[in-house]
Amino acid sequence: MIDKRFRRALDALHDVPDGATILVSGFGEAGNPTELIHALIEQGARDLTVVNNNAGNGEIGLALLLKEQRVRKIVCSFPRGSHSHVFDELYRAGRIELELVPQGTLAERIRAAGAGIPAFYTPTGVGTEIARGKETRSFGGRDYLLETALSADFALIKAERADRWGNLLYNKAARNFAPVMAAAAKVTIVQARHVLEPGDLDPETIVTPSIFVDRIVHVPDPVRESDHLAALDKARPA
Amino acid sequence: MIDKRFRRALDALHDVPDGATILVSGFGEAGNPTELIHALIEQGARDLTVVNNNAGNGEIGLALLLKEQRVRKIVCSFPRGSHSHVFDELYRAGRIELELVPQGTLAERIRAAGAGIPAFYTPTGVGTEIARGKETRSFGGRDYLLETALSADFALIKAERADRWGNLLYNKAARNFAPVMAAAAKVTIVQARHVLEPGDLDPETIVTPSIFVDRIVHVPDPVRESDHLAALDKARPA
Amino acid sequence: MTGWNREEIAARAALDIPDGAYVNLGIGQPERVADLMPAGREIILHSENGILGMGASPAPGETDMELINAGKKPVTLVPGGAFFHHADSFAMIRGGHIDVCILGAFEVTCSGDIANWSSGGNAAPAVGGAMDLVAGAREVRVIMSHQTASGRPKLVEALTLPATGLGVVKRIYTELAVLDPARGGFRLVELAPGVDLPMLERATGASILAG
Amino acid sequence: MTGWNREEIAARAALDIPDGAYVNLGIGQPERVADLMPAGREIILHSENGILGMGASPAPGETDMELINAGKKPVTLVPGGAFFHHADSFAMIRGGHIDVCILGAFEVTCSGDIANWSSGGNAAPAVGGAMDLVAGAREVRVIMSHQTASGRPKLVEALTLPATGLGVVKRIYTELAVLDPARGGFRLVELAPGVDLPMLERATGASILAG
Repeated sequence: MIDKRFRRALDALHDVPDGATILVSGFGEAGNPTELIHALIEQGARDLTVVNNNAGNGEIGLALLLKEQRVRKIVCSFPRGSHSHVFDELYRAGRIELELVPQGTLAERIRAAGAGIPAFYTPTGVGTEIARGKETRSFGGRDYLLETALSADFALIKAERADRWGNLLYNKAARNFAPVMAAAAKVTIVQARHVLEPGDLDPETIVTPSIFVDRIVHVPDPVRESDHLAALDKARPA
Repeated sequence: MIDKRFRRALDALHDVPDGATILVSGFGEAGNPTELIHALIEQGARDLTVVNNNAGNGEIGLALLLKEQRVRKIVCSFPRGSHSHVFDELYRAGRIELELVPQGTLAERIRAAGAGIPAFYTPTGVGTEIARGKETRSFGGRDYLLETALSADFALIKAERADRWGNLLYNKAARNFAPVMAAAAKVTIVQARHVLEPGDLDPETIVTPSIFVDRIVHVPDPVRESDHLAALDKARPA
Repeated sequence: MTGWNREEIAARAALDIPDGAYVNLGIGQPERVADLMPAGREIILHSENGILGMGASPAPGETDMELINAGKKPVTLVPGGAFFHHADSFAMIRGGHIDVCILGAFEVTCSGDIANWSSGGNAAPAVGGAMDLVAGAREVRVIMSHQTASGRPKLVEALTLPATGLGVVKRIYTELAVLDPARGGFRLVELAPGVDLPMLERATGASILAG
Repeated sequence: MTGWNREEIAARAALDIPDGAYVNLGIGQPERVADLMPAGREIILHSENGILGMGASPAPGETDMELINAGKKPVTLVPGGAFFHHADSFAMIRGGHIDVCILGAFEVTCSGDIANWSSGGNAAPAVGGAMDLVAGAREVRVIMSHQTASGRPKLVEALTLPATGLGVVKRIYTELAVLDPARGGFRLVELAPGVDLPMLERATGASILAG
């Protein structure tokens, strides 16, 4: 029988080693696997490379992982935010490495890793600082950059519904990077609001088929980052 | 107002020129836009390059287009079939050009065209005749072939449900190449069993978003290829 | 009152979008365009984070933080909208399927060069989807303030900041005017109320080509 | 009766699939494996045309020609199955997500080389998904007849037909035996009932390494 469920997030993360590369789903507040990241903080792995579109908000989830100085390097497209003070301070102090990747190139590099494509050409970034050190090549009279697949040891993602096999559905714009990240990691760990049995999800509507998922943790009532940020703003000295 | 509906298939195909490259959805019998192909036969364009997984069955749809000698070249992964006699004869007589592409490379080349990726590397076909004339390059100690995007002037695809904007759902394994083909052509023409209004399809379940679709023809009761093949077998001299 | 306010600039940009267009809205000022769609047109808004058919801001108390725009602010979905993942979203952008994108900018040149991702200095750069958009959208337009807070022109002859893309911007909307990058200067399309040509010329770091 | 019949070969191959495996079935003989799954295991079958969770053949009168396998024959879907498009399907294959694939073959060598797409001559070649599968699946197994219709060995030292992939096949199931390509010959795993070693050696175009 296939049962990918783990009772506790900490158990699902037991084998994350120091130095691991971890894909983390989410865009802004939507789709962040906050409970899995908090379990990762508890678990203790350090010297991590984290891939996420942003660099954390407030002092929760990814921002908290950064604050605990567990991240050596972050790969992202948009680290700036109204509540990105943890990253901002680490970056200014030179205590975290930043690999800035255009958002579409980031998504495509992750997708390529999951699809067995080691490298591809893209028009994005030609003639800019992003092109520095990258091969430029012309196809049909236009220049493109060579970009390589971005794979990882683990992916931590958030889903709306999962079945025991690992089929996944998402909620609205919380889908974002999760489907490509699920396919690109050696071990994909999901926190899902609802966990069901195989056959409960319509096979026409499944977004992430079970083949891409390794471990499932049921988190029925995940924290709302916006509540945390509102509380943070309120507590902030005027 | 956005209304991509055409009352007749022939009208939706009015501007297909001689020499056009056309992507045609379908795998075996599932997902073939047979009524659109029959309209293309009536429309008269010739000297076509057709991209499909197969090379037609019986004397219907793509096989009939071939029989009418309207196709100069076919790009496919698997032209052989129990009912591929039209293609077989043309091929043996040297009257049709064949570009044989491994199925995953075919899907990925079409996907790349729709995604603005001019070329990518793949492990498929390394060390085989398929690699002949292609650049081989090593990444991480493994060899890969460079493959280029496969775009087209038109895509003819079959869907189960469409709305007026062009959002599409498919039926089971009839989905196959249609979503990637819809994105890879300058003009994408869909035949759909059901045509609805925007908002009738659940936004979480839409497979092909409307941005990839240009023209919609309502074909409520498409021909069943298996009926045609059964009749053909029955009529065949013993 | 001289010039357009932020809402009027966004409404002016919205007015130029044809019926049936697929339009991406970037972060910042362009986000407002979603609330100012001209009546009688079906325009389909794309948001890089996986939304087609993005609608206006939600009514107070109806916000859903899993339905947000590129600027991470709550939005709505119109009937006919769809959700998809990030690789599919940027396939739409990079693949040339977006008719118009409207971006914010730090600087734009009369050659159509744009800088909007790095302000130099030691603050972290943030490129987001901007480089993909300028490389992939069929037409790139910009909504921006005409000058910096300290009064330096942002419409210039040559970029002083790192480029996002070169020769890509086709139209610019500011509080003072609508302008098109053109050979040797910015071609004036429309002046905002109360703005005259000398005023516009003083605020601009390149020639204004009128008429 | 000597050797296994077609059904028994497929059942023997099915027996080697561990619980929880994701398995792709190729065209021809491997298709039968779907009907012969060992009881008590959850094995998830992948079909290249966009199916995960492919089930057995449908009951007569319940065929749906929009639910077919790689060989274009009607199948079913098990609870927990999913449909997806071709690029996603081959992302599963090429991306190394398939644990086992079972292919048919014209020839296999004791080095694990396989030929199954072109029989030479003037018949059209047909590669399908075979080259993607041998490049991407974690383990490649083959179900094939031991000899051609005219009695020529198909398990050989070197390919005479164009290669599909080199050094990829790990196990072969024929009507005579289960064999693993090994340095210098085929290692015998199991003999079919009524088959002895000399018989197997006569039918094979390379050494048999027994024990």
